[in-house]
Formats: sequence, structure tokens, C-alpha cells
Amino acid sequence: MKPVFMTFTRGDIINFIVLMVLGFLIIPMTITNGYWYSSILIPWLCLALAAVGQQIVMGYAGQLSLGAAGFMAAGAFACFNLILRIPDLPFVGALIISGLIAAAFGILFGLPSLRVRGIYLMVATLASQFFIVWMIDKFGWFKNYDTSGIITAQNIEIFGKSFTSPIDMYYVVIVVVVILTLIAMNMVRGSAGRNWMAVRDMDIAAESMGVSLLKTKLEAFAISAFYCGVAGALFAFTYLKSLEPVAFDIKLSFKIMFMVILGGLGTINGAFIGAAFILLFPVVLNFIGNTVFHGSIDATIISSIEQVVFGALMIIFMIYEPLGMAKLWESIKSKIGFNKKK
Amino acid sequence: MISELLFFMEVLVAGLLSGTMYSLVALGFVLIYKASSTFNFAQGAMVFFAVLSFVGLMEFGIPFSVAFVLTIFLMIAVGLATERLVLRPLMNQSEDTLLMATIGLGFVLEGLAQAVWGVEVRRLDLGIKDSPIPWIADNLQLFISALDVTAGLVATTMIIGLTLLFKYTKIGLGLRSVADDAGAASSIGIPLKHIMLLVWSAAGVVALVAGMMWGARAGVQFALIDLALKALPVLIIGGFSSIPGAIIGGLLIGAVEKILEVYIGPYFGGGIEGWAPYVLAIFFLLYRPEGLFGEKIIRRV
Amino acid sequence: MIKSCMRKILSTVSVVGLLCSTMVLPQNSFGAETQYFPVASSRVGPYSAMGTGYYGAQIDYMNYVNMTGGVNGVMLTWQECETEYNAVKTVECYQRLLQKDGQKIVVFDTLGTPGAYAVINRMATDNVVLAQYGYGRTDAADGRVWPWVFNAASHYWSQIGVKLRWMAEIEGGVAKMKGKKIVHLHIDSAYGREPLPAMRKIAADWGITLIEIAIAPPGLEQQSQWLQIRKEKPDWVTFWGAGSGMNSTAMTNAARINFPRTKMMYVTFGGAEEDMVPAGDSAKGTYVVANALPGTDFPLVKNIKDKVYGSGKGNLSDTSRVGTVYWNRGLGAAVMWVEAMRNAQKIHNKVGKAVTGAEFRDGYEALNMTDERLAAIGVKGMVAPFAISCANHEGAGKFALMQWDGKKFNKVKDWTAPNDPKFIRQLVEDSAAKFAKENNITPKKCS
Amino acid sequence: MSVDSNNILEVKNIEVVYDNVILALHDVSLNVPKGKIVALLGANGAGKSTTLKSISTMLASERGKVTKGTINYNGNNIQGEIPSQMVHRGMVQVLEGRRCFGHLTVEENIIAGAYSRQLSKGDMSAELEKIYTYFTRLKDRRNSQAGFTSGGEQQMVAVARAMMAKPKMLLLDEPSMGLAPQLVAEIFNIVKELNQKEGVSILLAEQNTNIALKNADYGYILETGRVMLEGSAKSLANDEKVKELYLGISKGERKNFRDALYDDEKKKNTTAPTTKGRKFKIGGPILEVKNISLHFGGVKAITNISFNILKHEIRAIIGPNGAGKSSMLNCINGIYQPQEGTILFKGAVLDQINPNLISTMGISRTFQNLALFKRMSVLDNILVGRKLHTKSNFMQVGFQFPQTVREEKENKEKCEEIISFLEIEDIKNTQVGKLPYGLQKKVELGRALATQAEILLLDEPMAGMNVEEKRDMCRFILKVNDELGTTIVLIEHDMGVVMDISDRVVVLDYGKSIGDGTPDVVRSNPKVIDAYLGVAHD
Repeated sequence: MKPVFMTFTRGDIINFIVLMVLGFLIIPMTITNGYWYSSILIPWLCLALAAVGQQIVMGYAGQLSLGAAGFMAAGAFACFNLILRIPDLPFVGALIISGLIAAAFGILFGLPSLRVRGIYLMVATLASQFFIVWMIDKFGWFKNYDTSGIITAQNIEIFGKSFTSPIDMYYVVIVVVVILTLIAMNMVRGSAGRNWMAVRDMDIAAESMGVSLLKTKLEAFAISAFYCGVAGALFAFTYLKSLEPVAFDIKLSFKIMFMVILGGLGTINGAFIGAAFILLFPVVLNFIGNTVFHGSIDATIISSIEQVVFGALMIIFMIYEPLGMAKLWESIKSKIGFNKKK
Repeated sequence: MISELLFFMEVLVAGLLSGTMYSLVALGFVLIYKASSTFNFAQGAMVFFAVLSFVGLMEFGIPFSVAFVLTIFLMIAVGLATERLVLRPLMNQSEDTLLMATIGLGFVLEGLAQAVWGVEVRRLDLGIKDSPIPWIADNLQLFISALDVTAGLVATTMIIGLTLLFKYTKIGLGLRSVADDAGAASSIGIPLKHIMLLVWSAAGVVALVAGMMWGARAGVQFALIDLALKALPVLIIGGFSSIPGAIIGGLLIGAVEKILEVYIGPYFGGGIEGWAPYVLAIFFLLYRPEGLFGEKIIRRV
Repeated sequence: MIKSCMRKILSTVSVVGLLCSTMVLPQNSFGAETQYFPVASSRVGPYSAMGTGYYGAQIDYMNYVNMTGGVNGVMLTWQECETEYNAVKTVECYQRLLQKDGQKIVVFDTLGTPGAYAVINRMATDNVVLAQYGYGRTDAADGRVWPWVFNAASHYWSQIGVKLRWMAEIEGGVAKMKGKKIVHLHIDSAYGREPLPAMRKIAADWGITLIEIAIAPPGLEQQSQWLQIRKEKPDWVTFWGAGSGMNSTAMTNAARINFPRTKMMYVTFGGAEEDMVPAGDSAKGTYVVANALPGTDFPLVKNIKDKVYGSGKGNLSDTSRVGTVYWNRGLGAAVMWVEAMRNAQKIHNKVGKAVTGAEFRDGYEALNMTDERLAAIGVKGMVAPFAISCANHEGAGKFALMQWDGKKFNKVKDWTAPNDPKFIRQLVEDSAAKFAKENNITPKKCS
Repeated sequence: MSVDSNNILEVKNIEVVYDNVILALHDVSLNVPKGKIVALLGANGAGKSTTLKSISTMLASERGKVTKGTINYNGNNIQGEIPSQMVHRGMVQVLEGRRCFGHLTVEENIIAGAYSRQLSKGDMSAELEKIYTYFTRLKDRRNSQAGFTSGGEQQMVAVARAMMAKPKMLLLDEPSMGLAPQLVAEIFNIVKELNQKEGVSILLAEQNTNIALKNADYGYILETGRVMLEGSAKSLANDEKVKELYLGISKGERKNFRDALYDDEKKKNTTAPTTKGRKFKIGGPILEVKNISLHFGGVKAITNISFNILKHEIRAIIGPNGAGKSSMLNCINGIYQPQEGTILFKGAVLDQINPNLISTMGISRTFQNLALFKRMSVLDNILVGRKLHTKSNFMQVGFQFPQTVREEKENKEKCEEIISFLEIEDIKNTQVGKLPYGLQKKVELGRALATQAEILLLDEPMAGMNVEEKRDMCRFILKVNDELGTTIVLIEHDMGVVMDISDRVVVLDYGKSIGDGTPDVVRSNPKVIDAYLGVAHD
């Protein structure tokens, strides 16, 4: 336990234990309804993982990128093809290789970050979004020449056991997400994360301290894309199961960016909180529309309200709390004495 | 072979003309960028919001000209609200923060427009036929739509008008001053608030005009927002702060994407124009980050 | 440390508990039997025109059924979820709609091929019927491989067969089609590509040159596609788009290059009033294929207008859309649900009771919409009469042809089957067999 | 405080807060009599600009707020006013840093100044002509783009532009900054003339105490947000404290900054040490700058400069603002690529230099305008300085390999050492952006120290500090030099510091080197006195 937690305080470890108990014991014991796993928890964890990736490149390294969904598509279709074409490849191996393939795309489309920033970089990353999805769409090989262009993800098999029920898949997802999140936390709290943040806050000073901009930025892009790639593969294999490339369209990229911004730039927690909000808010809104107003509110209005609220929250957070919901959560916790100083 | 050449000409002309449509949208971005160094991601949503309101008003039986004026007032109100609720609290924040806030603004406008006017695709008849101009079709064998030519003329007029405004009027002088150094401008008594309001209202009007051209061409609908994304590579190629750049960038993107799509697209099953402009923009970024006409970016330490 | 750990665990447990308890929905306390239906609507975004009409009609019809005593006394309930015609959101909605008040859905209708593909594999395990009313995965018409999926009344391969047949009729016979050039202009999605396997085969048989051109959604910009069409100078264009923007733009673009609209044949999801009107004069003369004819003269449409809209319970704010193409199509789909439910009640001796997914499936498979039955419901002539069997989940396989005159649709040809329905059926069976083999599915015996 | 009812401006006990947290002014009161010139003096960051901005109401746009006290202009409280209204009422500010509209022509810039006035075409040209009689230099350049004019001309444009608004009161922020002495004189002459002929009251914020007191009627001295001293210009110029702290004139027993090195021992022992020997003897050249020229577009920043740096020495670079000192550091550091000339490090030519490469060779630096990682903690900032001593890659960090853990522990210990050396233990977990200026400077030094570089390039490490803080900083610099033998290159404006602690000084002016040698040699170089030290210094 020592090495993994070196950079962590006692409070972190307690939080970790609590979350693990919650994730591996309490949730599986209390929730039996498959709906909760397959349409809330699994997509939440998958998207949160992608948001962690986006967080690394945008929140930590400060590079405005809008291509998360493209990298997710790369990961998802890579995983499909790997399992299809290399029969002996275990699922975990396929997952890692898919991440690496996405990372390669991340490096390729992260290259413009060496020259440009802000909106310019955003446009450059849009190219990756559109190009990757187009490529998968146009070259039949990626989809095993399915005429409809829609692939069906294979069943997950690990050590000969197949994971098909919602709760099984939940376990697969949560294990992967926990491991990758821990690694991400290690990175952002260690020297790697410091380099990213240094580049974000003052690139010239960082360079003068011996931080190579080239290496650091591309590293951030690669890791971010790796996370998105793995998230995309999980998203495809545990949530969508049948998918076509357009499932990873620009809207999803925007969503992931929103998760990071609303959750709080530069915190790993923020990725999870933001993902939960973006995912749950429409569900709650719909639920209210259906139960409180008994469907008397037009679906158009509900979905428009959803958009207005997301947009307005974005502006409000930019003005009042640029650090997002994670910071808000911290303040609430400290207010009700949840996080007393030891 | 002459028909091949003729066809190429036609592709080129069609590309150039559809490029002016992008320019119309890009112009709104430039206007705001030029006066406040803010990249207004919400411009696409403003296009949609403006033209949808315009058509919506017309559906109430309000005549064309009155609806036009009312929509202009509405866009001024949007400008006012934006200045008050978004820009002022975010004064002196980093460009990235403002960019993200305008993304939020875009979502708010999209949502509002849909909540108020609904989602049906509407027809907008400007009285200009979207069909080939007979004379040109007969004599040159080129099929050029009257609407496209009108859009081109409108774009040109607006560009000339805005250039003159910026160059030769007191307001223009104020706008350019604010763009160069808002702090210094405010120190000599140029009222930033009014300037911002003016610029956002002007961008609103430009958005309305762009929306009307697009609406007449493709129906007034939600998908117009996606088109605004195409204005981004136009801006990168033309330069964010250049009015002529917006038109040149538009023409370039329009021509290149159509030529690529028509001549190379079939080998890949089409769809190249979906990403080609962005990749083109990347190459421009690598060789000329400030765009063709943009002001040179100098970072001082 | 352990203490604080425990405290945290306890408080988190209580928070989770609280969350769960709020999510447990109040049980339906009334005694009346209800049957729950999902409305996975798409009323937002580029594809909203079809979603509003189609799902509006479904809700209107369910309201109508409830107002007239329910299905043998069973009241219909429903819940709506917005899919935005997006496959990911469709899955989400499917999960969300799957259960309500302890009752499971028995049928699912996505009104979108991508969405249908996204959920199609879940049907057998969840015991839900996937009703693809004239859309979706075509080879699912083979009920032996896809017992839970129905393409009633007619699928895309039949549709393309019918389209080609009409072209031949207009040109003066199949023999005349030899050497003709057809452009298949389609949206770049699973839906746009769906008719291609059948179309390629027929084209090869008839000696037609087939050119496939894709439009990326949302398709407001089709200049390059139409430039290609201008270059190719085809005799016909089969248009396979979605979303009013794309559909109307195609006609305006055709007008720009003077391509005759009378040589364009629109798909069922491209040809509705909402698609034609925005194109204005450019739309005049366009041929549109229909699997449910528009019109307000059908008795059922009139009744709904009187009863449901008369009492202010209508789902659409714009009453004039009742009786349009999408609305009537939605009505056709809802009529099938209710009819299938009636059948299920009869077959499984549950008249006056709610049915399960499996029972509903049996009822669906027993659909026999004869002209008499359609007349009894009040939609005779609106849809083609059809019957479904264990092996054949398609039904009619027939379409009607309409032409837009600038104001409304005029029927120009009545319900027609493809030239060689057996050939189409063979394609379906081959494709289904291939799928079954690849996925180790043992086809059900139907005898 | 004078009780003159004729005051055009009265500032009473104002307190200013930025971003709701950072206190910029504590308690500032001052008066400007009608038709007089009042100087506001003090170091960088003392609160001069903030005071001016609170008067011109430009504070709001920088998220600042006057939380206490009142400001009366022309008898009215200015609370709730906005800058454009203040201009209408005749108060115009000339901002710090020659902020003219670079893409506009000189004439357009000046015309923009009349934005708040409704002038006919004829009036406008008459006004222009009048302005040109003061600023004759600008008339010749009226059609050139302001961005391409020289620094002095830009400053003139800014003043001329402000005059076009026909102000009753002018707030001038650092008009002399970065200008050569002759130009400074020229601008001050114009200012004086405007004051006398047009009757404009002037509040002048100025770092150059010398020239300010020469031209002003009355003066206030600010230190860390408080008025420390006030009086007529004459009395201030003769005040002993002012002389010592701001004029660099020392009479009697002035403490030598080099003695700061022994402050520690003094605290412990009471008796001052007698030995002043250095542990590391100054060696041969470690870095040689040969014929370096650098220009941006058409503007020459450095012209043919050569000098060398010896091992273990403290080398100062002095010269007026804009003389090319920072550009020189940026060339050595690899941020700028000089167009001509070579730089030799330990005898080897540095080719294709970039900051990253330079840092790996053992050269580290601080920046003039604070280039800290604002959203990171103090400890993390300093830890970034350990980058070169970190071997682990991101994978090893992610999986926390044993050697990574060890390395991180060592780095942290090293940084803790530096933190306790700089005596900033209590702020080590604070976010750097929230610290006051002086502490940020310390953190930046700490970050540079963490690299354990052979050469430290320090760009104005003591700017904006009072003497006590400067002494502290000197102690750190001297200790590093003395105990670790680190070679130090120092840019500094405080002549006292420079003369006391540096071994050799190079003087730059207008991108050219005008003097090089030991402090004593430089001090008596007539060229240096002319261009930089000024007549008042001898």
C-alpha cells in the first residue's frame, strides 16, 4: 500500500477506502435493478474516465482540446478489431492496446499544440474529431465490412469467464476505472503533473526550468487520448454494445468538455462530479417532467431547458467559481465539518 | 475536354459561392474579435437565434420589414444582456475563460430559441429564386444560383460597409482603439460598455443577415448551428481580426473543399469536406499562425 | 482513523439510501389494469420533424384508446424519452424506459435505423418486441433468426424494389432500364446504406449503372454531391435522406442544376410535408414513396381529431399536422401495437389484463390486417393490408407512390410490391442465415 | 496634510482590495492642489498605479475595489463613476507602459483622444495643430503606425492623446519608464509646459525620484500600500531617509548590502564577523557573449554587445528600462535567438539554443515580471525547479516505482531546505497567485535555486522591495554565491545594491554597452553618469 499512496494524505486514504467499500460492497449489495448499472453507473464511469483524460490535457496541461470523442472512437473500434482479428488476445490486453492506438492519434493531433493555443488549438483538435470518425466510417475494414456500418461489440471474456450481466460489466468497468484513476492521481500529484501544470501556467518559465514543451505537451495529449481510448472501448463494450462511428460525434466531445469545465478544471474529482452532473441532470429533468408534470411539458421544452441550464451554468461557473463543482463540493464539505482538520 | 474544364469551372464557382456563405458567418466572429479580442463561439447560435426569431415573428403575420426591424431590436437586447451578464463580470479574464463562457452562451441561445419557437424546419422566402440564372446558364453553360449570387453580393456589401465603418468613422476609430488596448481606450474616455453593446448588436445584425441567407437556402433550422463550426477554419485561414480575411478565407475553404469532395471524395465514399477544411487550417496554423491577413502574433516575455 | 472511516462509510450509506429511496417510484395504487408503452421520441434537433409527428400520433392514439375504454379495459400508460435520433441516446432511453412502476415495456420503436441497430441485440434477452415500422435492420424480417424483431409493414429492400419497379414502369418496362444510370443519394449512416445490398443486386440484374453518393448529416451543404450528379447526368435519383434540412436541401439543389424533380424518388423518411414545404417551388413534382398515406378523411383520424383534440388532449400544438405523412405513419404504428396487444390477450386468455413481452410478441406475430380489419379500425387505405407469420416478419412488402404538387401529396400509384418479391425475400433469408451462422444462432423452426 | 480648499483632488484614507482578497492599498491619503504637479513616489508594487487607478475609476476593470475611504474630485465624490464619465469631467489618466493603439497611426491615436468631445472637422484640425506645437516630434511622424514608433514617441503619443481630451487634471503613470534620460527630460519639459500654459493639474506616479522631485511641487512616498512620507518637493529631496532609500545618496554610516551576508551570524553572535574572505575564488570566463545583436522587426533591442561572465562572480547588468537588459538575459537563456553573434558556454559555442537546452546545461533564471506557476502551491513551484534532477518518466510516476518514490522524497527534502533557507515555511502550501509581490519574488528565487544551476540569471529580483526586504534578498543571493559558488548575473536598478554586492558591472544603454568593469570604475565612467546615473548622482 505504501508506494501507491505515497503522495496521498491520510484523508485521501480514508476517502479511497470509503469509495471502494461503496463501489464494491454497498452498491452491489443494495442495488439489484439492472437499470442502475447499465444506464447510470456504467456510462457514468466510462464517461468519467474520458473526462479524466480530458482533464489531463485541458485542466492540467492547459491545452484547449475538443477531440475527446474522436479518441474514444479510435479506442472503441481498435478494441473491436483487436478482439475480432487476434482471437487469443485477452480483453485487458486489447483494452491497453486500444488505449495505445488512441494515444498515437493523440500525439499526431496534439502536434499543433506546439505552435498554437486557445481557439486555434481547438480548431486543430476538431480536425482530429472529424477525421477519426470519418476514417472509421469510410474504411469498411474497421467495421469488418458490415454493410450497415454498425458493429456489435463482442462479449467480454476475462480468464474464460464471460461478463454479460449488468453487474458483471459494472465490475469490469469499475476495476479499470479505479486503477486508471489511481494512476492518473499519481501522475498529477507527482512530477509529471507538475510539469503539465507548469506548462499550463507559464510555459516559458517551465521551459527555463528544463521542462521540454514538446515532450510535456505531447505526453499530456498521449495520456489523455489513452484514457479516452480506454473509456471509448469500455463505453462500446459495456454500454452501447452496438455502435456506429457517429455515436462519437462532436456533441460527445462537447459533453466531455462540459464535464471537465463544470466539474472543475484541474481536479480529478471534478471529472467524476462533472460526468455525474452531465449524465444525471437530463435524467432528473426528464423524471421531473414525467412525474411532476405528467408529460404535459413538451419534450422539446425539456431538452431546450437542459441546454439552457448547461450553458448558463457554464457562464456562472466561469464567473463565480472557475474551479467548478469540485471546489463547490469542497467548500460545502468544509462548511458542514465533514473534512475537519486533523 | 472542354466540358471537363467547364465542369471544373462550375465546381470552382459553386465552391466560391458557397464559401461566401461561410464568410457571412465568419464576419460576425471577426467583428467581435476585432473589437474585443474575444472569440465568440456563440456566433453560430446567434445566427440560428436571429433568423429563427425573424421567421417566427413572420409566422405571426408580421410583415417582412417590421419583423426585420423587430429582430434587430431583439439582437440588440441579446447584445445588451451579453454585455451585462457575461462580458462585464468576466472583464480582464483570460481569452480561454471568455471562450468557454461564449460556448455556454451559445448553448443558452440555442436552447432559448428552440424553447420559444419550436424545432420545426421553416421555410424562408426572400423572393429570390434558388435556381440558375437563365442568362448565364444559356450563354455560358454555367449553372449559378441567383440566391448564391445575392449572398455573394450581400457579403461583399457588408464587408465593404464594415471596412468603411472601421476605417473612416469615429465609432470605427473607437472600435479599433478598444481592440488594440481596451484599458487605454477606456482611459481616454471611450465608453467600453457602449462599444461592447454596439459590437455585439452589430454582430447580431450580421448574424441575422447570415441566417437569412442560409435560411433561404436550406430552411431555417437547428442544423444551421453546425455550419457555424465551418466558419472556424475560415477564420484561421483568413485571420481572426481581418474583415477581408473572412471573405478570402471563406472563398478558399469553399473552393478547396468542393474541389476535393468532387474530385477525390468519390474514391473514399465522400465526406472529405467534413474534415478537409480543418486539416487545411492545421497546415495554415503550422506555417502562418496569424492567418493570411491577421495581425502578427508577437509574444513578449 | 478507523472511526472516521466508519463515520464516513455510514454517512455515505445514508446518502445512497436516501438517493435510492427517492428513486423508488410510487406504486400505482389504482386497481385498473394498465399496459405500459415507451415513447422513445426524437423531437429535438435536425430530425425533429419526423419525431414530433410520428410520436405525437402514437400518444394521440393511446389517448384515444383510453378515452374509448382501453384495450378490453386495459388502460395504456406511457413515458417519453428524447433520443434526438442518436444511437447512444437511444440506448440510454431504452434503459430508462425499460421499466416503470414495476411494469416492463413489451415493444420498442426507435424510428431510426441507427437506434434500432443499437438496441436490436437486447430484445431477445429483455423479451421486448422491436417494432421497426418500415425502417431498421432489413434481414430481421426473417422471424426464424430474429423472433423479436418485426419490420411490419414493409422494409427497405422491398421499398427499393418497388421504387425500381416504378421507374421501369415510367420508362416503359424493365428492358428499357438497361443502360440507365441511377444515383443513390443517401445520408451517410446505417440507414442510408441499408437498401444497398438489394439495390446493387437488382441494378446488376437489370443492367443499370448504380452510383452511390453519400451526404454527411445534417446535410445542409450538398453542393458537391449535386455537382457530381450534374457530372454523371443520371436518369434517376433515389434519395435516401433523413431530417428536413437534408431532404429539402436536396430538392433546392436539384433545382439549382435544373435536375428534373420528376426524376427523383424520395424515401419514406424523406417525403413528408415538413420536407417538401421548406423547399418551396423546388419541391414541385418530386416523387415520394409512402408506407402510410397522409390524409384526414380516414375515420380513425377524424375520430381522434374530434375526441382527443376536441377535448384538448392532443399531443401536437399545431393541429394542422394531424393527418400528415408522419402523423399518419405514427398512427399506423400505434394501431399495430394495440392490435398486437389485443391478439396477445386473446391468444393467452388474458382479455382485460396486461400482457407480458412474450405474450405481446405472439400477438404481434399473429397480426392479420385484412382490409376488413383495417376498415373496422378506421384506417382502410391508409396502410397496405398485411399479415405476419412466424417466418415472415415483414408483412405487406408494398408501398404507394405520391407526388408533391407544391401544396399537397397526390397518390399516383397504389400499393405495389416489388417486381420479384421472392427475390427480395431470398436476399433477406440469405443475409439472416449468414448472420445466424456468424453469431451461432440456431434459427427457430417455423412450421 | 495641507488643508487647501483649492484642492482639485482629495483622497482620504482609501483602502483597495483586488479580487476580494489581495490588499493593495492600506491607507492612502493625498491632495492635489489646482494647477500644481504632485508626485507619487515609491518602488515597484508600492501602490502608485493602484492609487492612480482608484482615482481614475479604472480599478473596476481589473477586479479591484475601493473598500474604504473617499475620493473627491472637483468637490464631488467619484464613487460609482466610470472612466468615460471621469474623462467627461476632465480627468484623464495616462497609463503605465506607453499604451498607445499600435495598429492606428500616430494621428489617429491623437484623434481618438478627443473621442469624448464633439469636435467639428475644423476644430479638430485646430486642436491637432495646437497639440503638435507641444509635440513637434510627433508631427513628422503623424502618418506612421504608432506600433512602429520608438518608445519615447509612444509615450508622447500617449500624453498627447490624453491632452486631446482637454483635461483639467492629468494622471501620469510612470512617464519616464524605459526612456533614455534625454527623452525623459524632453517629456518632463512638455509636462511642465502643459501644467504652466494650460493650467492642468498633474498627479504623477514615478519611480525615478530624482526627476520627479525636480519637476513636482509636492510629493508623497508610498511603501507597501501606505503613505510613508510627504512634503514639498524640496523638503523631500533633502530628506535624509529619501536620500538613502530612493536617491541612493548616502551620508554617514550607511550599511553596505554585502554585509547582509553576515546578518545571520550577527543575530546569533552580536559581534560582526571580521573575515570577509570568499570561499570560492573568482575563476576564468564561464560564459562569453560575443557581438550579440537582436532586433524585432525593425526595432533594434541589442546592438553588437560583448561581455563575459567569470566563474563564481556576481555580475550586474544595469541600464535604464528598455536598454536591452532583459533581452540580453533572454538571449542567454535561449528565449530569443539573436540574429548575430555567438554565446560561448565553458568555451563551447551554444548553437540552436532554446530555454530547455540552456537549463540542462546548468543555467537557471528568474523573470522580471514574475513568471511563476500561479495556480500551483509554493512547494510545487519550487519542485518544478527540480525537474532536471528528476529521472522518472510519467509511467514510473503513474505506477509509483520505488526509485520514483525515493526521488520524489529527495526532491521534496531539497525543496524544504530551500524553503527554510528563504524563510517561507509558513506559506509553502499556499497558492502562489495569492501571495504578495515580494513573496512571489522570493518563491521565484527559490525555484531557480532548486535547479542547482551553475549560473543564476536574476532579472530585477529586488524590484518593488523596501530596503529591509532588499537586504534579505541580498543575503540570499550572497549566501548562494558564497556557499555554493554559484555564478550570479543580476539585473538591478538599485545602485546601492549593485555597487555593494556585484564584482563587476556592465552598463547597457539603448541596446549598446557603454561601460564594463568593477563598480568603482563604472561609477566614475562619465558616459555612464550621462546616460544612466544622471547628474544628481555625483
